[in-house]
Amino acid sequence: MTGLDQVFVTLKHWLLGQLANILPNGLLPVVSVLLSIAAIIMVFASLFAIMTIMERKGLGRIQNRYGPNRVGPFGFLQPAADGIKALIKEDLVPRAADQVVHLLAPVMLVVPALLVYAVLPVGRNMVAIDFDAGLLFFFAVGAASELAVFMAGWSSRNKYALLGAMRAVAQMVSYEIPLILSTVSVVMLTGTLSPVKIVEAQAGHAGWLPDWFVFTPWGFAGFVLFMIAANAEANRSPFDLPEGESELVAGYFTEYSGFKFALFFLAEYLSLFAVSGLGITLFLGGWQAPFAALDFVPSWAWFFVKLLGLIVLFIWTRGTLPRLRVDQLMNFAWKFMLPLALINLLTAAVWHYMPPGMPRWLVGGALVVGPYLMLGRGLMAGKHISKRTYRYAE
Amino acid sequence: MLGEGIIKGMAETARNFLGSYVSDDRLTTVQYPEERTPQFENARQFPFLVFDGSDPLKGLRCVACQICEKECPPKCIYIVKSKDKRPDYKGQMQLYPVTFDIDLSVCMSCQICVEVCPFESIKMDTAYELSTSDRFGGLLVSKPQLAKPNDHYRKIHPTDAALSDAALAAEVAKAQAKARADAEAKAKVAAEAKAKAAAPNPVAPVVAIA
Amino acid sequence: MDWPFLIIAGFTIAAAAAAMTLRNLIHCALAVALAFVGLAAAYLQLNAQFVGFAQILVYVGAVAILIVFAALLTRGGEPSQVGIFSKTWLAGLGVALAVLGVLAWAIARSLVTQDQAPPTAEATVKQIGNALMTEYVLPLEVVGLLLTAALIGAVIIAMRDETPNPVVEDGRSKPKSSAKPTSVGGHE
Amino acid sequence: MTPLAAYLILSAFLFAIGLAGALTRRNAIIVLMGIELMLNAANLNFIAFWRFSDHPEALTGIMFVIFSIGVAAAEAAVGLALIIAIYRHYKTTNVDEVNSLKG
Repeated sequence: MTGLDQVFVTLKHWLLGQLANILPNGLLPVVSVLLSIAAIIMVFASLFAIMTIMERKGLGRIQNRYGPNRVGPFGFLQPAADGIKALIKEDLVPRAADQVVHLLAPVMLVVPALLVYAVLPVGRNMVAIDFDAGLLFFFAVGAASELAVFMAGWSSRNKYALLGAMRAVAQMVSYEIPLILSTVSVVMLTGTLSPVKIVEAQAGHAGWLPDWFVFTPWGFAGFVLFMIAANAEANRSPFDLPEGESELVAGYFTEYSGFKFALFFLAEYLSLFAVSGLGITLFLGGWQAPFAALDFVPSWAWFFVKLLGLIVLFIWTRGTLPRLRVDQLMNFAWKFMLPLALINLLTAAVWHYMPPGMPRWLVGGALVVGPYLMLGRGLMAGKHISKRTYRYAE
Repeated sequence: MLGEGIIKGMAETARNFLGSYVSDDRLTTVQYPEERTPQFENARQFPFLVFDGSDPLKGLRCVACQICEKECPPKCIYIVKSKDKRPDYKGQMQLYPVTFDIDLSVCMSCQICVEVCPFESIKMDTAYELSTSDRFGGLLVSKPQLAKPNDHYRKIHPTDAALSDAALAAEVAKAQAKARADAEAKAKVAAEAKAKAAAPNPVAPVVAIA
Repeated sequence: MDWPFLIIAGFTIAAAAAAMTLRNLIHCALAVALAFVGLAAAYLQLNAQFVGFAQILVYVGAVAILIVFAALLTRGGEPSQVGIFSKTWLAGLGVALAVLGVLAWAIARSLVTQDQAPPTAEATVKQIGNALMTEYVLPLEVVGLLLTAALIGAVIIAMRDETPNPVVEDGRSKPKSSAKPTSVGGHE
Repeated sequence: MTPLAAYLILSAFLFAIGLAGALTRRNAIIVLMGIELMLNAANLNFIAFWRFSDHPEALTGIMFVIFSIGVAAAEAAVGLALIIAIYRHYKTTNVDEVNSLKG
């Protein structure tokens, strides 16, 4: 069990041991870091490829289409074809564009998207750097991508790009607050900012449920808020206003082509995986198995199973929900998500200080459901949602 | 309640997702290169030039009047008139196009050239696989490629072709009738001229003009 | 001095210098963001993890965004027609150089700088949190109050006046003192 | 190991650059950026002195910098709001032209 669980860790140690004979001693830490980086890039870049084909096929089926089915068996080599196409395409840069900033923007977007993986524990003992302030690192580096988005939009000298960038920045700034606030409750209860320690705090099984935070009232509310905010941070439908095809062509990366365009997609998906991974770490027990009986499955496998589950959820919501309007987006962030996230902090505190038992569940549940109903009523007020009628059709 | 609609929608898409694997009737798309949906009769893609008879270059109905060139909204037609004339289907002497080019990359399939053509000579084709590997020369379609026989037109647009043929036949008939009338009038004038030569009549020129 | 510090220092100073000399306002804002990143790297080198990450979160994630938004709202994205340096630039540069000279002289002369063997200092998040909640709880509350006041104040200052301002001859709009919203109050 | 003086010199340079920018540039936003740079130079001094002090467990330098970052964020927000208000009023952000006390 431990053999399979730690197979990658052992592999790395073995590799380092082999290299120690060849390389000078001073270079070993560098090589160790490089090995971790290579592993992260390879795994998540291939996950990007898998997700694109899954998303296209899944969306197709949701819309009663086949989806890509030509390249390779059942179309599963489509990402490779897309990648080759992006690589050999002509790279066009608008003449009026700010050449340097235009070139730097996609790089600046991909680098933070990859950097945040440094603190994600993808398995037992499998984290590149165990920062004491890992969560802060995650959000700090993630915040840097906003500037890259702005750079892309501004340097293109295109009205759609600039509008898309402004929308993206406004949206990311707004949704970062509920995103961070919903994680603060976890930080409060675990007393640490280190993702590794947060995962360790969720080990064990109380009754028939694992000790994951999602199985508490505040944890569940926090998880839902976190996932909605993550969806908005990743600019995915229904929060895809910054790149709404029907309004802004492609938003801030309208003027990008070829491989730079592919880099934007890569960065978008990488940050989606990263933020999903963080959601898993914070609320879904990280790499922990749900039941003690399932402990024989390696920890990294659990992490990726959960990650795939969340990816499916993202694809499903993308296939279901229509795009929001800008005012709806901002109202939702500031009038619904933010108060709920703040109340959720209170819920977490109450949960922490009440003794275990039924009353704790009742109070916690009431503190989650009550505000949800009240705020939801406020959000729905004045809107008469009924079956849509088409006056001029038929 | 807030969120109720989202759950309903998720259920609906899940039903679609699973249903598409169960029943093939749900899938509305076709596997294109192998399988094609039938085209409607009024489908239109790109214009072609109609010719009568067997020789595409001699039988072209086009008389290079350049109306289509002027009316084309994206200005994708380019015509060069001939210096000489040749008889058209009615036997009338007409110019003909030396060059007739249409830029495939510019044409927007609006069919205005067809609507304005007084000679039933430009029509819309239904072929839609028009891509080429040469993006400069290959997209400029010239006269030999554009010329297609009337039978082709009858095949792709039977109703329109019948109307067009009828109109042309009517015009030919009219032209023949006119020619006959002209011949008769000429004969009459000649006869009258003969008569006039015998006995001068001041009314005769008026009749001849009428 | 080791090479990571030299790289960080050179990068930070170059970015800061670029931020102060470039023509395009947006380029300046991006350069100043780079300078903030360089400073964060310097903090990390000094074992101050928490502060380094907070620096990136606040300065790159918020202040730089605020600056570029302000630049766009004031049409700063377009290149300026007049010179970028003020008329008294020579005096300003002189003052700055004088300050640099004094600081460098003071650093070179001071005894503190002889200290070559730093202890292994560490500030864990737990220590910082404990300190913030015990010893420094009053400053924390005050900063919280300050941030709230600044948030509200910034919104009120930047908010557009409801009444349209009459335009005077020189093309500048002139607000009527009576038409000013009373909510601005406090400075009267 | 880098001596303390190196950090202090770096900080002095940053301070001087920020000061030069604040004193010589015309654009109010760049003046504000210069001020931010000067604040950051001071923060670097705090961190450096904390790191090289005999009692790093006191955390005074770190605390000062944390509060300084918070105050600087507030300052930037209010300062940029002021610049936007001035721009609305004068249609310029050139500090040389904004020289009258009366609107």
